[in-house]
Amino acid sequence: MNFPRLGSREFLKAVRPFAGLFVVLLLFALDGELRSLFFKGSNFKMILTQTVIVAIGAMGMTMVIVSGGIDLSAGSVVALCSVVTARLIEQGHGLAAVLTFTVLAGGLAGLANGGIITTVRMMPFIVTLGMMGIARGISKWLANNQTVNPESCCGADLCRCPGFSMESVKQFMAYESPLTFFPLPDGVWLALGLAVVMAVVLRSTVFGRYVFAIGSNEDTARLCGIRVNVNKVAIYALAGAFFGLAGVMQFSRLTQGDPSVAIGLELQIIAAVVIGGASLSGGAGSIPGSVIGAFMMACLANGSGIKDWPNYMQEIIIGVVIILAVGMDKVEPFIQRLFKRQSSSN
Amino acid sequence: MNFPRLGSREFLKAVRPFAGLFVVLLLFALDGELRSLFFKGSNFKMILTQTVIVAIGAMGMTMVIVSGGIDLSAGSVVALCSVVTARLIEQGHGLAAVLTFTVLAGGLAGLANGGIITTVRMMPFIVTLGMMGIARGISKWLANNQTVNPESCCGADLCRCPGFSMESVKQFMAYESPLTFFPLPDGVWLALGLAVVMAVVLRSTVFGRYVFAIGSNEDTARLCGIRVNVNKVAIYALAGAFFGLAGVMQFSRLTQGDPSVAIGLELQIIAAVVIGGASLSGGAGSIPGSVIGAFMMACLANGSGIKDWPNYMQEIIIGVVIILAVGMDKVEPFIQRLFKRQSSSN
Amino acid sequence: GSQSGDSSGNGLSIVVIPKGTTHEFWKSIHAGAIKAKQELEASGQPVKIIWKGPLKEDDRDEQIKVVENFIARGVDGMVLAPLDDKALVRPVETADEAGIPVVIIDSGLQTDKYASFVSTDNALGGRMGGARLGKLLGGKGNVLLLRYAVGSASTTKREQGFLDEIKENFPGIKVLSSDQYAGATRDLAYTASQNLLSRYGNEVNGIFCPNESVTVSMTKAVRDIGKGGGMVKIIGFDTSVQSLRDLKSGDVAGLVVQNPVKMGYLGVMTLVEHLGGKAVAKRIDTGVALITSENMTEPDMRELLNPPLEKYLGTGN
Amino acid sequence: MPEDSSSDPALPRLRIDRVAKRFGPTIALDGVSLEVAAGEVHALIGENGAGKSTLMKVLSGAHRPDAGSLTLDGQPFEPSDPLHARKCGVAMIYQELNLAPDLSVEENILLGREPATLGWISHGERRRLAKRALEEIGQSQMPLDTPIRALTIAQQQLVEIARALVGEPRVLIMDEPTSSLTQVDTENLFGVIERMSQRGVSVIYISHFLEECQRVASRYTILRDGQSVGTGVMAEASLEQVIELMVGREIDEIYPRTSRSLGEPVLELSDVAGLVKPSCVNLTLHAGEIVGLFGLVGAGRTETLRAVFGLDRLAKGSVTVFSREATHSTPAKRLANGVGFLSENRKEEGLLLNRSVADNLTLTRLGAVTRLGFVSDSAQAATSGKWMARLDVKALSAAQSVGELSGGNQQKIAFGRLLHHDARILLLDEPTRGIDVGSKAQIYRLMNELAGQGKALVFVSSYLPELLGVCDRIGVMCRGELSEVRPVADWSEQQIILTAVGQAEPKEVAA
Ligand SMILES: Nc1ncnc2c1ncn2[C@@H]1O[C@H](COP(=O)(O)OP(=O)(O)OP(=O)(O)O)[C@@H](O)[C@H]1O
Ligand SMILES: Nc1ncnc2c1ncn2[C@@H]1O[C@H](COP(=O)(O)OP(=O)(O)OP(=O)(O)O)[C@@H](O)[C@H]1O
Ligand SMILES: [Mg+2]
Ligand SMILES: [Mg+2]
Repeated sequence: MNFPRLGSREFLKAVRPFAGLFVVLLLFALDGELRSLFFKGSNFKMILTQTVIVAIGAMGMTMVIVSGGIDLSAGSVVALCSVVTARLIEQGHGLAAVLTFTVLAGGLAGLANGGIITTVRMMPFIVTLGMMGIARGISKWLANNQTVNPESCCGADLCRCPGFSMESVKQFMAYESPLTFFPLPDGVWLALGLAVVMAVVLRSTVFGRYVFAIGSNEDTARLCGIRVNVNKVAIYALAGAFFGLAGVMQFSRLTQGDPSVAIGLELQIIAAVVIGGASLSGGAGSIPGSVIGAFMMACLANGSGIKDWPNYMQEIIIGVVIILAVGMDKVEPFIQRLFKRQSSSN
Repeated sequence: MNFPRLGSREFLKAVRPFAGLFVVLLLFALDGELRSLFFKGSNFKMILTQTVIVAIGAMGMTMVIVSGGIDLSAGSVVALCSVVTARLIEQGHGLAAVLTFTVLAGGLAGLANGGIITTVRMMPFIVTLGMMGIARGISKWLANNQTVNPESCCGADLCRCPGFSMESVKQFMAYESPLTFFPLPDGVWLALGLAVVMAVVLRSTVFGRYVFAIGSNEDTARLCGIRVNVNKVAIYALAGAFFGLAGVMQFSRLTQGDPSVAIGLELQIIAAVVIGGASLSGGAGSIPGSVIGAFMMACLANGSGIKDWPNYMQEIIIGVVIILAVGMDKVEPFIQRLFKRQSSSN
Repeated sequence: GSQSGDSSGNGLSIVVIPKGTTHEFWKSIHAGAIKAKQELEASGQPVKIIWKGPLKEDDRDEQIKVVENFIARGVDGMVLAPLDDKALVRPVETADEAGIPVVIIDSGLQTDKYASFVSTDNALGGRMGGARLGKLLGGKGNVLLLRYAVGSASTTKREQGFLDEIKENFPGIKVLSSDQYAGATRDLAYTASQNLLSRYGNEVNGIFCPNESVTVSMTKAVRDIGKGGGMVKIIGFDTSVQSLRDLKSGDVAGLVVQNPVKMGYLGVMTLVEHLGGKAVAKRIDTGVALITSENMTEPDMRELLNPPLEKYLGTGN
Repeated sequence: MPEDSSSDPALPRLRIDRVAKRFGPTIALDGVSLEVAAGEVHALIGENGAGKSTLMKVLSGAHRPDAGSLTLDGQPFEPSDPLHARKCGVAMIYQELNLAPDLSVEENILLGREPATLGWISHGERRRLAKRALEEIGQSQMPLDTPIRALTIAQQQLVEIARALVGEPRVLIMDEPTSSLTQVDTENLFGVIERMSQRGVSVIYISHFLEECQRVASRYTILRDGQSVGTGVMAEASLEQVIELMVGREIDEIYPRTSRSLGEPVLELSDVAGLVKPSCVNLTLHAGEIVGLFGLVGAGRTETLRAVFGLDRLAKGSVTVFSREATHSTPAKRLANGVGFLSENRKEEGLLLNRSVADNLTLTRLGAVTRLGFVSDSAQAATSGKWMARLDVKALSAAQSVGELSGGNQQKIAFGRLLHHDARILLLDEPTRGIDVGSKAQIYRLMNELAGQGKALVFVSSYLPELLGVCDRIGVMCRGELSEVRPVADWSEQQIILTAVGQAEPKEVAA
């Protein structure tokens, strides 16, 4: 791989999310109260754990957005899959089966999205807006309008406890020792591993290049022999699978299947992806950027939560930061000129 | 004005939202139980009243979407303005002042959206996503994190009751005689009047055509000498003003200013606009369509509520209808061919 | 947990985490917590009260984040009204592991890793409401139950208590609908009430509402269809400015009220006692009462209805 | 010499003085000076990327110059935006189509200058103005209410021209207005230009068709690398001189032709018909030959190629590729079989404008730059570098976005993709559209070379001289039907045009 030159446009684009994160951390470090409370290993462990769901969702969403689409059903699918996980555990499936089937369920929702988008040729915004309601409805139906608590059936009098995989799933997001940085919960490692894999897939496989091509210009992609429909269906299905995995994590976090969880999560995920440098018109974006975007948002929420600010301050600040983080783009020309002057004076 | 020919593509496009509504009503009429309960004047009056907020919001959103943008802050701005109304009434302003200032407050939020979008050249999705948090935060701050009940200061012991415009504002959404169709609440008349005005504005004024031109091809609009930025700012500000008015209606409906109301309303509004025939890529859409879209969604919610279907059924059905209503587009070519064959055989 | 930086100088720092912040009920809890703080300070025990609800109300995940963030920050203790009786188990257990004791208020939690549980007996409250409605209807007629929100332990207990009471003691009363949920906000509750009434408006005689937002919205919807003023008997739960007005005007036949000020007060007091090393009771009941238009002028009811919020929270902003 | 009453005849209508403009590292204009008199038709000539469009965009207010000054009728002219420029009487037809696809023809023609009172559009007046503008260019039959997206590119181009005529401009800039027009419409346009010039309107005419420039222009200016390198009276200049100034070297032969031998038939179309167009196409293409397709706008050439390539559905007929029947297919399968397609619409369909040159060049055959299952950036850059050098592409690096290149260079990238794919059958739809003479010669040479290697080419063009110069055989399409495909020698120019307008057929039937 060739790395973009220092100060070049590509370099600044790649570095932007990191710069945003850096600015946020710097501001926190300047605040005396936050410095001691925020910059603690145990706190970072919490932030990382809080990032996992959004980050895993953002990996799927990055693909969708890079391909020029959008998936508004992400939050509902996460909720649906948290319920599916709960039901599967209740029925006594093992960890592998629970993971597989939940991810499949998410993938199925994505498959439906992609199928409708490509065969009926409809705007993704609308199809996934519809799916948002459908998945939410199904999750409520599956959960019987309640939260699903698989543990509860695991009384002492039952010989074969049906919820035997509960503990393993709970483990994903469990803090073993809350006051230290290590050990990190399994979910964090899983998310990191997936991020690396997906970054390589999107950057350096033929499929990844096709995703970019489709997002950049669908007609051109078709003309260049890319099977746009097949690829799109794959993209939405894969994204759905990621939302499914995020659903498992959501279950693990709440230790229950909650059909009303993750409302508005899709917007958080989209914000993370866009802060990470993706363009909603398609053709641009990156996995590391999106993950950093998710992490930055979690830092902000954590920081302003710790700092005793009232809720409304927190909402205002996060709103402002979303705008700033993306608007930074426009400051780039100046930075670029700065770099150029330096390098030319050398 | 020239009217589209019967069976032409324009005709089918204009008629589509009505057809959707017709199908929904037909289905309801087929159900024996619903027939008697749903098709009652008093019930329609209720549906109309429930439509008002979404419909007024949809008028603003239609402009934004036709111009190729989107406004995710609609729900938050509605909540903000419901709080502003409450505070203004509390301070003893008259009806005219309450209306003016609330609408201005909404317009200001829109102005901020439009200003950032045009001067920093950012995607509307992101700017308004940020504004969504900001407006929500400000409304909570204004409301001191509570609901604001202006009447409460209007005790018998107070000589000059500060909440004297409360009753007039409440009147907008009040049923005077709950069991008949007429008289309709003032809010319904206001919404209908505004719809007519806005339909004409969008159809037959220079501003209205510029909205379409900008949404259809922004570069072209700029090269043709349309001041794209000025127009865009105007569009978002005007849309904000509509959300402000919707906020007054929201207050009137709850008779309180509630900073946590209208979460997710923006998606309902967008759905109504899109069902009404607008394209999210800009350049297409109409006010009558959007209003019918809003009415159709309210009918659906009301119908499934009456039928005592569980909530999840309702969510699934609305999701499916959103997809179907927009997907109907794809069936059009067939209908069109049908029309053509008939006319050629004549 | 007491090694944290900011608790050294100004005594204990205690965070009080409600389910949300916009309902007036939580304002009273806040007032109770401040009342406790003032009394403790007067007795030479400085306390810092941090009041922090989840950003998005009724979102379990958000409340978990709030709890976690305060574990990371390292407060001395927490008073928590859990949004869910299971989802908040792990955060509370994590707090316990980190040495931060938690007192649960308002709604139960399925663990024993807390210091104490201070709340109303919600099932009893529901039963009281059911009994009152049953008596008002003379043991026959049709009633509606509009549930609050999925998974909220306290309201679910009230709803169950109400249904149990009707089933056991008023066999002549028919429950027309008991599976609709109002949702978390007044607006949602209002729409749900309207839609429910357009179906059952003609046959319903009594309605039970399990919390404040449902009570206010349902009463408004009943008035809309012209059945206010006691034509339909409404029994609500909790108080607010609006529901008291409705009680006075006769639109509402009775309100089951808790004592939120006491709940907030005892929550903080119990926590401080626990932190001081004293043994505290695992379960503390703060009592419920039924208010009707007849007894609402009685002095102790008055105290319940109009808690001196301004005294503790200051006026206005 | 027509006199314009409003201005002093001693003053030039428009004066461009040492204008400079750079885009980041690219110097597009490097001190260009130019004078145009009232009523003069001035040809602006230059290679791709010479800066012609940029200069005109500076004039029309779409770009701000970094240095230099403009003078209009003696007054300093600093257009702040296109609206300002239009108000000052400078109208422009842009090289890339600029229309609002959802608005009607009428609305597009008057976009930005709607007749209105107090913001209310006067529909009748608008219709009148639009009709008049269309009549002026001989297109009174154009439907006024049809949305632009339903028109062909040529019709769209005509709408753009009509738009520029609204409002009596003083200076009219035409940036390659004929790149997708047929001869008939081009002739019409020349009539318009003449009338405008007689009325005292100054016209700046940009085209890569030098004969056109010779026909309409009285004076010319040549741009090279952002500098004006020559100016003079058109009638006194020879084509060779102009080309040499433009390219900076001599071009020995525009249409090279080496002898080549005809091979096996590789592509056979029999009775091919699409859903709308074409209606009947029969063609046999052999290895090592170039078959040209000529026709008027809407004749169905583009549709024929699209259908053969699998982009559009076939209604009937059969397609045989390399002796294997493969009528219904997809672009993916066609590409796999070695069939490549170059779209006439590079902006909308041909290129990934915001992706790099490297991505665009290698997209159809990423396998060649894949190492161990991963796309290798260095292999991609190396391969692209090779093709860029071969095609003489003017770009900063293989990593530059294609959208930042000039039109001609973009076209070369689109062509280069077929070369990288190593397609054996090349379907080329207007491959030289918007390309300068030097590059055209290069592309002709390349086509000749490809045919020499035994590849088969279908060459669709509306520019007859290049078809006659390059092709072995030529077929003419008219209303969806393809005429007999005959060797070039058997056609006369006259015959081809008659066939294209549908007048040759009765004679043939009679004979
Ligand atoms: N918006 C832009 N951003 C960056 N570079 C640009 C931009 N517009 C033009 N250029 C560059 O400026 C140079 C001149 O381009 P211009 O479009 O003026 O050429 P041209 O003479 O019109 O060529 P053609 O005949 O191909 O249309 C080219 O190198 C081009 O890449
Ligand atoms: N399926 C399609 N989708 C989009 N555009 C199309 C499609 N088919 C044809 N076109 C466009 O319509 C225009 C007219 O094409 P057509 O085949 O009728 O004419 P043509 O003979 O190719 O004429 P010319 O090439 O001279 O414009 C072409 O510019 C083509 O790009
Ligand atoms: Mg050009
Ligand atoms: Mg063509």
